[in-house]
Amino acid sequence: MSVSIAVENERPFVVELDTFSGPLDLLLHLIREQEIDITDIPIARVADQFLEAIGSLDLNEAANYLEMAAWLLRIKIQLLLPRPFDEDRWEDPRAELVRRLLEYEQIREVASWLEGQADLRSSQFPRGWMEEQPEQEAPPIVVQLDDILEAVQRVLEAIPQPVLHRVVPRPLDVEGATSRIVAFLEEKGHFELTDVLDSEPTVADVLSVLVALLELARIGRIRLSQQQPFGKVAIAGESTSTTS
Amino acid sequence: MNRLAQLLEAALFSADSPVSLSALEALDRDSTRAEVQAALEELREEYLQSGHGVELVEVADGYQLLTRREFAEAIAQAHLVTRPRRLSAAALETLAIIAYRQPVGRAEIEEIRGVSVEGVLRSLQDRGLVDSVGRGEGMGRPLLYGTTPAFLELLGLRSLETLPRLEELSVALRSPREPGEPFE
Amino acid sequence: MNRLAQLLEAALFSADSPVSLSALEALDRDSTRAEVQAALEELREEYLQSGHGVELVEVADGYQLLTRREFAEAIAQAHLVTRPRRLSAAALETLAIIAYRQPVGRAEIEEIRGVSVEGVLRSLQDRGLVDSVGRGEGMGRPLLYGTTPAFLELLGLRSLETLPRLEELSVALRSPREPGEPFE
Repeated sequence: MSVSIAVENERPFVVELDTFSGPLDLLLHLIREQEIDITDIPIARVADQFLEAIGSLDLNEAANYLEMAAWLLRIKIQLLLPRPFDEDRWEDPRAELVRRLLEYEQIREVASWLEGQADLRSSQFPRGWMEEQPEQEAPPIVVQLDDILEAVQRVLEAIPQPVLHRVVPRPLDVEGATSRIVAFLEEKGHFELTDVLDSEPTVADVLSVLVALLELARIGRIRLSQQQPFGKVAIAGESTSTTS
Repeated sequence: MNRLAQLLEAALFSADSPVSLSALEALDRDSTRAEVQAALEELREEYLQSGHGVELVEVADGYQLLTRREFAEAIAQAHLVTRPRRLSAAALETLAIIAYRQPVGRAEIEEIRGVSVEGVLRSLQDRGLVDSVGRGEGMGRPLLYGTTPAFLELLGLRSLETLPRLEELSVALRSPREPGEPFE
Repeated sequence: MNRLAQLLEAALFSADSPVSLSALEALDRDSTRAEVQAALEELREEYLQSGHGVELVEVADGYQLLTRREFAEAIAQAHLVTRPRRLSAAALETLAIIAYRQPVGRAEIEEIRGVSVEGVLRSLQDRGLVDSVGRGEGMGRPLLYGTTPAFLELLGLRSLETLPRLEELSVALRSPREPGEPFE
């Protein structure tokens, strides 16, 4: 998501909101982009730009940013109040903001150093094969769903064209699979995974159906169950279910 | 050692299962099979000549670096292996194919991945993530593989909260060919 | 190589994470620490002199054999190994704060980053890069977090002391909050 920020007498610049890790990151970007002296931030201008930038965020995403927006506006108002005659006793309402920004900027510098180290290290691999060790239990294995899904993507990318030597109609996409499942649901109430698939499904077909099922299950339309390992996956409309 | 021998050593060291000769050849497109075999020989010689704690071993499904037997006891007593293991790309891809196409035979997995999967398949079986679930039709009635309950458990597939959202998956679902493109 | 160097090589080969000097010493009761260190030096030299695909690296308060950088691309392309997923900016910033202020509570991390860090903290814990190391004073006795050896290993750092010192950074700033200064 990108927002174009208007700047007086200059070309507007574009802010890619997704690339920021939080309100301090965004604020720092606005300041550095315009080469503003961090010890003398023109709060009114920066506050407006900040609000403009987050205007396009939905409320959920904006939650972290709203607090900062409120703070900026508070400082803006404090700066409009008359200062005491004795300038020495005047406390700059921006001081705490500057401290937070510098502290954050320092953390970001460390973060980028860490990233560089991690990149360097990731080009060196440790031993892969672990020999069976007597008198010792094998260490547990970690697999995450993401890992499998990434692997699926690599497999799909690696499949030479044309794919497997089969005559298959156009592959089923997720929308197609979803409507097929919904149609089945309306017709039958409950059925099995294999009912939804053709007799010789492609990888893409199976994936589409699987994703459609998972998504429907996630939003509560259906319930999936498997009685035993390798057993058939039973699909039921959620309204018909009695157990969870 | 020459550069190819070094590359082979690094590859054999980091792979989590035996590596077939054809997979080793694929590491460097400029090298012929004969050169790869010569480099393997050089690596074997180097371990012998310089007196190393490891050796190059040829097993049924390829080549492997193993620690020499005489050190096994001392090492086992030191309990050096402790940490959860991650699976290699090859293992994950094989697992993914089995997960989505089970029951599936080795030939079909190899057709999709384009490489021999014997070693990877055995190591997935050793780890209890896949198992043979029957025999297929056709020539030789090949063994068919499926995932095990341990696999589901590892992925936490029973809990719906951990499911990926649709948009995260959509990349993986990009159709391998253009829609409507005719098949041979 | 002498027998101790061979034993150390075999042990480092068999370990899945860096091995501390004391664990290496325990492999052979007849060898002194100085002898173990000399043998490690011999091993390092041997890898350099003969030209190997792996090297001996000091990391996370221990020793580890790793493949040389120049072979990473070929090995990753052959799908023998997956490179670890890169960390997000949010994860890196959170790690940076924990690394420098440990033990540190969630509230303080959130104050510095200006966002909620619950999710990112959990995923760093899942990856084993940080862990709770105790409870703080004050309301609700909040959990405090610190980095783990896996953090050092991920970054290839020998110890926490090898992190850049704050005064070396280009952004000048007073030192972290004085002890006793109140939280806001």
